[in-house]
Amino acid sequence: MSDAGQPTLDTAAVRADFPIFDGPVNGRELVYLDSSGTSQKPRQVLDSMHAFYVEANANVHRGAYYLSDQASRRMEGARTKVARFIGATEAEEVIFTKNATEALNLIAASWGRANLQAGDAVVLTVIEHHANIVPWHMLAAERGIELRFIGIGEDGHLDLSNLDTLLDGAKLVSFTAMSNVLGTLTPVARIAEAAHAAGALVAIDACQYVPHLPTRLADLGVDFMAFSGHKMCGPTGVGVLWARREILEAMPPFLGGGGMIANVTLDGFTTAELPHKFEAGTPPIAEIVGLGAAVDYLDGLGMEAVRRHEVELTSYFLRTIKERHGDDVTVHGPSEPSERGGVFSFEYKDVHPHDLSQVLDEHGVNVRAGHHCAKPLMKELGVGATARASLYIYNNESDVDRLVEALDDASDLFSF
Amino acid sequence: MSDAGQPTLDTAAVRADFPIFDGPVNGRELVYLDSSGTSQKPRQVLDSMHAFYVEANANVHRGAYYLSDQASRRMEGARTKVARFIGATEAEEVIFTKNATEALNLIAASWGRANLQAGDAVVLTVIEHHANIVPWHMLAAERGIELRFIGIGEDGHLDLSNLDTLLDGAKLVSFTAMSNVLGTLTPVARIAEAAHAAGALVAIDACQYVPHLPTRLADLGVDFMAFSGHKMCGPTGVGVLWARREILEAMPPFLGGGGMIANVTLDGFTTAELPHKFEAGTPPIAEIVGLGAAVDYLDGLGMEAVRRHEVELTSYFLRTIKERHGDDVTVHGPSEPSERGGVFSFEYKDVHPHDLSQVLDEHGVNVRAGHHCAKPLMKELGVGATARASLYIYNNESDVDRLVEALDDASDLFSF
Amino acid sequence: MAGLEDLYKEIVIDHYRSPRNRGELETPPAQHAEGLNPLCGDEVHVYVQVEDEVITEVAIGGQGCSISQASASMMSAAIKGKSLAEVRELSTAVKSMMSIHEQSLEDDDSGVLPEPPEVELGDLEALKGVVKYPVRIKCATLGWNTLAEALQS
Amino acid sequence: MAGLEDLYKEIVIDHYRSPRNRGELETPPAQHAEGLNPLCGDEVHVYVQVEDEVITEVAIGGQGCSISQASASMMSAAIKGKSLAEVRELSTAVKSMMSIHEQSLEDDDSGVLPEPPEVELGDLEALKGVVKYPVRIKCATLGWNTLAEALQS
Ligand SMILES: Cc1ncc(COP(=O)(O)O)c(C=O)c1O
Ligand SMILES: Cc1ncc(COP(=O)(O)O)c(C=O)c1O
Repeated sequence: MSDAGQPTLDTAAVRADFPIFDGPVNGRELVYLDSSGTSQKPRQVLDSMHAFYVEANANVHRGAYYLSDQASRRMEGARTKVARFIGATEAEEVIFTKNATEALNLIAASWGRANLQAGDAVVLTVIEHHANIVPWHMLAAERGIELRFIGIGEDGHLDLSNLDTLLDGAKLVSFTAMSNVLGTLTPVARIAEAAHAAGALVAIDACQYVPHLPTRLADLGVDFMAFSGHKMCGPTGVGVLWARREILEAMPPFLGGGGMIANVTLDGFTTAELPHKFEAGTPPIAEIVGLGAAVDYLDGLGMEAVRRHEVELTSYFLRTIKERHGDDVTVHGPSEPSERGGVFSFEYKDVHPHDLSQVLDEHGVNVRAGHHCAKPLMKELGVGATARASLYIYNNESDVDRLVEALDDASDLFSF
Repeated sequence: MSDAGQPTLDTAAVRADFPIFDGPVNGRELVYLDSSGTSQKPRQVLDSMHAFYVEANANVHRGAYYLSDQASRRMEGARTKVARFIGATEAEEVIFTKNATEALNLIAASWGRANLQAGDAVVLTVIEHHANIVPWHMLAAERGIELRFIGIGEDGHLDLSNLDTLLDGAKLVSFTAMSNVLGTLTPVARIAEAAHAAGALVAIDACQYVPHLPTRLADLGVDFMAFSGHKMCGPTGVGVLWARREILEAMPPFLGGGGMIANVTLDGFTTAELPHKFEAGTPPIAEIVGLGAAVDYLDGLGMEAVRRHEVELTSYFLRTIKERHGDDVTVHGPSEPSERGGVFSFEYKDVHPHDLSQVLDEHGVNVRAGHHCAKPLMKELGVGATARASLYIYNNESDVDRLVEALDDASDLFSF
Repeated sequence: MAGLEDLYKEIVIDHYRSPRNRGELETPPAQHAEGLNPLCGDEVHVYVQVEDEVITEVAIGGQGCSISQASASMMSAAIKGKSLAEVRELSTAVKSMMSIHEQSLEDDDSGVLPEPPEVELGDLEALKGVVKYPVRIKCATLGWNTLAEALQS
Repeated sequence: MAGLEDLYKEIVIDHYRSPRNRGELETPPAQHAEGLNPLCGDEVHVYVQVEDEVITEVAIGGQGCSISQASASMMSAAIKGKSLAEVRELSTAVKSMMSIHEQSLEDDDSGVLPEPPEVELGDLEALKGVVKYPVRIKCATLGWNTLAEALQS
């Protein structure tokens, strides 16, 4: 299946690393097609957290004793791994949050409150996840900033025809690097360049990007990036905000408490150095350690190989579903596999997505149905909900086949 | 050791549940005396999270398929357990955060911004953890609210002599239910009653209370309560905000994103019902499940028995250290075991706490040295730092003996 | 469709394919509410006209999955011409069929369930299978919750 | 004290017990900085007087653990009378002894460490044992970092 002799993934070996595939789930062989929602976790990640709890569990940064030192080292070691994984030049630019949503809220609340006045414009897109819309609505309600939206054009791509107008006078452009509904890979570097030329900073929501493509910050050219650990083989409870040092240093803190201070008196406080300034309270220590192990795991596979695997499986998916179901099925998003990730929102006849998901579940095929936290995009697409199948490193052609076959059942039940 | 025939803990059985005590740590038998920093974790908690990841891992609340339903049930089941554990009347009043620090910030940022104007007073105490000071400093800087501090009186207790004056015109009293430095149990119900009579709401930082004493919200009579999972046998990455329904319903949301909305358009959004309104983004699902298992574990021991165990061990600690070291040692906080928890900040001759902790570590005795995120209190006590030993369910008399003996070594090295 | 017969009973599919009382009523005199399930996007609009404590007219709008739309259709057929007291009993019976009991945290888990009212459920009985699919319970009760709102409005 | 001899060498304890150059200098002409380790509360105040690129006077204040205070004391003895260039070399040598190399993320882990400058460390050599206790490295370098700040001020 690999092209030009480039190595792709040995999915059988990968699956063997994921205990959830060991046995039946609810009596059925599991076809997990909701990795955009959250990924499954390899043994290596679960083991790293278990090892942390039984060998090194203590609170970090504040203890002189062995366990506390071990805890701090494992946590800071993970920070360095994550920094390398995304091509950051400094580990201190990696801020751990509880999820990507907190990271995006941090940008809006801390950078936004310090830098945006009534009338200032922030540019988003209509394909954003609620996590990159609602924090800006909240700031808009508080501050009277103006939100502008890049629209959707041909074949599931963004419509950049009026980009210059939208950027005129904008202070920030914040957008997704890959749509969690359409799979669209957006032209990050191109938008970043235009935004910078117009004097705006650039933030990307990389929740669906970092887990699936090699990420080199230098090539993306952005100022902020947010993503979640749980979508990239890591545990729940940890996310990442990356931003350039100068920006982070100039920003006021977000949450206040232990660990983020240099000094506290009854009259006020001063903040600690990066990254601690933005990490108030006990961090998700074990989860950060787990994310470090996830990054090691993905590095072991090679992100180039991960991407190649997903492009190949995307081609297979698009081809197979069309061959079997023709015009009964509509897949949203770009038709060209190289321009998208393996996330497929699709409609099947007029079966409601919720019913579709239920019927597929009966076959062990797990797909999500709903608005995927992108209600403005649903409205844009003229639907209330879609069914969504999404691929990751452990999926193979057989998973796609099982989905495609199971659709017939929905047809029997509901088509009329 | 138990009084009046009441059952206390079988610490040998308890220790057997905690894998970290299975073998030597750094070549030494572990005497873990930093449970106020974070607690160790029993097998039952680690197993519950492992089981979640290998049997039920999926994102919650948004999937119709089996795994997602399982994930949602385990998470919501944990919410019910936590609600019962603290005596809440409704599970929906339990909001999961990333730690207690986020919970306290949520109160300040969401309730505070909506309810406090320039000149309004918030009453804190000088013994607070930074997590219950810095968020209020931040709000004070933004809003011009006035912060007032209850001082410290006799024997490590709060000085309530001028409480009425402090409460006059106050909108909120926010204070710790148990000091993480002095061990002091504060008179929560009494302060809450006075505050309510003065028209103020009441928040408690229960980080050191909920893990150690039976918690009945009805008896405490407070309006908000914050605590962390990792200090009560639960994992890192999860904390709790509890507040009365009417208050939560009237509060604006804190973080914006997926899960906390009823609807989102390009023009605005509406919020979801409780508890989701305050839980933006993918929650710390596995961690919430782990916290549920922690609550089951503590319930199994019985919180009355936990408290009795700690009072007994506190008596033993205070007696033994005095017998051996006399006036060479000063233990801060209440002298009466029933008025305090098992947290002992102490000074030993003029050995610096940092050196003390290092010497004790050489004996496998883990105590924390520093300001314990309570710099205003350090100033109040006239010290730069203290060494702190803290007890939990797995500690026994032998742990206290080991600490007390190891102090001699510090004496040999440093006294002059 | 091995396994799903309990959920997608013939009569349910029939109500989904041919929804009863589809439409709108003029408000006033009718009362109206729109129910939304934010998790899956199901929408049910309920219009009811009440005269002398009796539901004389009912119309249903909205869009969503088979269960939400069929349940609303079945409800509309069941409540038309019924007194408000009868409708309340029916609603309680349907919810208890789906094992929704307003349980409080003080109840112990093994507690005996409250006895459901003795009511003739008719077609509605077909929704019994939803209990086995807990994520769908919200779909099945959306119509009934929206009706309660419409009656309060 | 089995195990801690490497950390608490006799000469270190001596500097802790009898700190050298304890006091303050008038600013100006002296330059001054206060270093704080927020994690453990250690404080070191450094006063230096520089004439013709030579440190002619030095005084140390502050409070904290044995390592932070002894290290600052040893530093004060070592830098007095030295040229700024010599002091810079000394500082680099001390930090490299504690295996602090300004390593960038691009370096690979197995990379060869940069060669430390060839400098006579004298008493300072006694702090070598700190490497084995990584949490104490910040204590040992606090004085040197504060000195750098004082010189910049
Ligand atoms: C009294 C008290 N309040 C707040 C906190 C902060 O808790 P966390 O770091 O888990 O947010 C702690 C523990 O560090 C504490 O002991
Ligand atoms: C594109 C995108 N942005 C943001 C999020 C929010 O991530 P989290 O829920 O982990 O905060 C998600 C996933 O749910 C996503 O797919």
